[in-house]
Amino acid sequence: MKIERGKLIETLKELKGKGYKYLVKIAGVDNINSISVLYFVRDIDNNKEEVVEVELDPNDTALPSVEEVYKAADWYERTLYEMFGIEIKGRQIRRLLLEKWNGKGAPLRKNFEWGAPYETKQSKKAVA
Amino acid sequence: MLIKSLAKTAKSLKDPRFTIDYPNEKEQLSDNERYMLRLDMPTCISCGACERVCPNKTITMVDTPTEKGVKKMPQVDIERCLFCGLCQEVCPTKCLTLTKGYDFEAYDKRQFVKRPEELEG
Amino acid sequence: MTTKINIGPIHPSTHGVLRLVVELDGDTIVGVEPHIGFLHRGVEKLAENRMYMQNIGYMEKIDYVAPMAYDDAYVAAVEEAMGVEVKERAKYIRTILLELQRIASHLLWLGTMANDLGQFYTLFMWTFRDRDKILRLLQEHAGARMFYLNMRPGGVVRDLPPDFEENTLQVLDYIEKRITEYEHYLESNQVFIERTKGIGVLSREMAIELGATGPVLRGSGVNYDTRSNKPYYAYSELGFRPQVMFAGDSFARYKVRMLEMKESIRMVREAFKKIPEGDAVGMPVRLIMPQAKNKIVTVNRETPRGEAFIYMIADKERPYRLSIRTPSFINLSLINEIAKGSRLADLFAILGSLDLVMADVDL
Amino acid sequence: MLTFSISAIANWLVSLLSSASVVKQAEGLAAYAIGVAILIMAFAYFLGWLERKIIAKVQARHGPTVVGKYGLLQNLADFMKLLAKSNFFPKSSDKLLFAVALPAMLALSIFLILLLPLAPSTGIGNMTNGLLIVFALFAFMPLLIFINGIASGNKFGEISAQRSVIMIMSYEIPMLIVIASIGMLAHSYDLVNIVESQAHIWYIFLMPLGFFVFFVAMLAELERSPFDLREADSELIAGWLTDVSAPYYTLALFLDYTKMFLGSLIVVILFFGGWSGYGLLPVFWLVVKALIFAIFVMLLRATAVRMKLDRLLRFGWLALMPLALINLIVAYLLFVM
Repeated sequence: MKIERGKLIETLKELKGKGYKYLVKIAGVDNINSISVLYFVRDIDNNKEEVVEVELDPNDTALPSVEEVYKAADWYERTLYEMFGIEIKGRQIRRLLLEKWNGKGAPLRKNFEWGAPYETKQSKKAVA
Repeated sequence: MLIKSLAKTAKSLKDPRFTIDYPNEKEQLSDNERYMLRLDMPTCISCGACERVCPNKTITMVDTPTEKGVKKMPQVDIERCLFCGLCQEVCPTKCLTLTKGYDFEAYDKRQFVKRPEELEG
Repeated sequence: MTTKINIGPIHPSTHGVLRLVVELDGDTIVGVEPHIGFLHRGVEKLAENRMYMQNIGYMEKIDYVAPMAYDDAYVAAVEEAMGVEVKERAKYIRTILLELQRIASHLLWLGTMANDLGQFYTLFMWTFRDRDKILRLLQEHAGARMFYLNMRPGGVVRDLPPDFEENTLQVLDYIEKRITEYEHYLESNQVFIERTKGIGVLSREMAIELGATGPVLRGSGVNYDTRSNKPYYAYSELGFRPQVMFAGDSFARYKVRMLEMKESIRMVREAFKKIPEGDAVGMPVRLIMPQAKNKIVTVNRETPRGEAFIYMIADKERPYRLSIRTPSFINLSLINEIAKGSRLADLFAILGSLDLVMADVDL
Repeated sequence: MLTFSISAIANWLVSLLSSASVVKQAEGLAAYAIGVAILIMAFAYFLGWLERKIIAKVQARHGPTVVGKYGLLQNLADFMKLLAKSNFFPKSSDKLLFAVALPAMLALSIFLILLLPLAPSTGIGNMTNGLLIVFALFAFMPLLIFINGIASGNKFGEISAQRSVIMIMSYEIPMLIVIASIGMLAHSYDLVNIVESQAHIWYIFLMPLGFFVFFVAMLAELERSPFDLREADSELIAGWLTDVSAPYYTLALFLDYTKMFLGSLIVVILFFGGWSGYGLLPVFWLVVKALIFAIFVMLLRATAVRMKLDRLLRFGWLALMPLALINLIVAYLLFVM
């Protein structure tokens, strides 16, 4: 189901109350004109699944953190921030999870530019 | 108690070894094995299908002098090879195959770039 | 006063490149902060830039202990995008191979877990030996020891070799005997029981809340297994029963995996009885090209480490977006919650029982 | 205990120096020391090879095969390789202590082997309080580990050092009680007397409980599995040896097997009748018994799962301690009878 950004927490809380207690994955998709974030939730006891989709403007991608609803969202939100550049509001830890680089841009967006390979100290030495 | 496990350990002193003494013995391999590439130059039609299908850009077509003049033939950078066998599957004349030869080594990684002539035979 | 110690990225029992910053109060753990990403390859981005069949080789490398599981999951996603049905015999062949792969993966885990508990590589070597027998079987079929690439949309790359059934049943008899032996070997050791029972307890509620998967979830008493809840291939015909333990500690997770191995052995035997004759070979590589545009595909698969979930938006030549949920990633994220309050030595018992593969975490 | 043994050593030195034939005795002593040194070297090297082979066999592997016949020279090759590397002390380490602790441990263990009587009439072993002196010196070993761990300035070394001290608390006292009961049985603390009083029946049969306690304590002392908490490789990388660089690491490896030789010699002397046996040289029997014990310890290493620290402490005080006390009572009854 597609919902507005403002209703995200509300909807997820409602779903959790209905028994969808298990968060499977938060995935981001870059549709070029928009960025959608998908929340896959599951009702383990009744074996049902639900997808919650939020569509965002690529230039204004702030999202509220859903960690208060699903604790499992922690690392997924971090990767979301890292890979899609989506600002997650109300999060404590900001450290990048996967990539230890200081390049710019969000790697999984379609307009990501493949720059020169990240220079390490060693490669600089090898050049010199 | 620990004694039971210890007895099992002592018993296992009798078990046969499962590792092989590598350079002296070699493993028996089935015919499906995918290791070192081999090129049959006379049957290659220079179609370049292997180059296109290779996921790692391992294969590049290079000019190679043959009996019928200079032709484009696959050159393989073994260092980057996944041994996935896609090139073997798409090859229309089955001239590029993966063989059973699994032991190849070099002191310099440049030696892993195999010219078409080196891949033959 | 607390001290921070840095475990990894190079450490004997982190199974790869995991860095844990552990905050200690004396010998008690106050907090664990995992730092990951040392093995990050950007599989999702790579997949967007390669054609469908080229990706198979990359998907296998997500989890190098059970490569076939991801091979299968990805090919299943491609199948769905193309609208191809899996041949009846191929379904059984895939089930057999995947279960063999699961046994091989669990055997390796058993060895490394004993190793983490301070056993001097003995059980590790024994399970390695037994795993090798399975790898040889798979090698005979697929043509490689580790990266098989034997799945093709609609079936498998080639039918099983003629003496495969006989060999497999022989190996399974051997392994069943061995597993029982190892179980006695470990459980008759009082120290092993002390070091795993009641260590790293994850309650049922927390397991669901934190999104644990696979044996970790089932070790906490949640009866959820993709093979039974969303049956695929021949699992429903083989009468698969998910293995559940209720204690939620390291020992329960260990026991779940041991029981799973036995269940897998039973299923493979059953599958050989029911396997139909016919064609099992999938489509050739050059034809793999779904024509559908923007078709959304989701696939759930139970890999040895837990539930893998693939969300794919299919495009003409390449996946437009391939999002993969890897089980080790989410299982590692619970380490802080589980390890808090236990002793430093217990941290390794817990890490061992989570069965992490770092390539699977970093994707 | 310590002051007592120091005075005992002083007494011994005084008696040594005051005797008329000091020079002659010193000559004999030097010859003996060289002989024993060769024995230690040979045995430690052989044990190192044997452990690799035995554990390989248990694990269905080959073990070293390439260097020398049956890989006999593999350890020598490793030794040379390690020696060829440069030595290095970490910045945060206390360099002097760090440089001294490991050699001191090696020297101490070799000195302890020298103190043990390897045959009925070896000059240096004849001390009235030999047993007490040996164990007083032996108690330095974990302290030196502690010093090395702290001096390395590494957090893993520090944890290892802390563990070392807690471990001493758990097994040292029961071990000393067992030693007291041995002294009671033999009516002497002289090691030669202890061996000779076992001529009819070995002490392992007289006090199996005491042997169990002593065996556990010895395993802990030798850093052998399941009590290798100090060096726990899957937890603490190498514990107090984490920051030790290659040339020093050769010392550590050599120390490991020297200690193993020392430990098996002590166990054989105290519980298995020392050199008593039929025919052949007495040293031969001693070494064969020590070897059998060492092989048993190796098999144990291949089997056991490492114990936890808090568990070891409980085990020490709730299991070893009562057993040691029961053993003391049994020994007392035997002593009275």
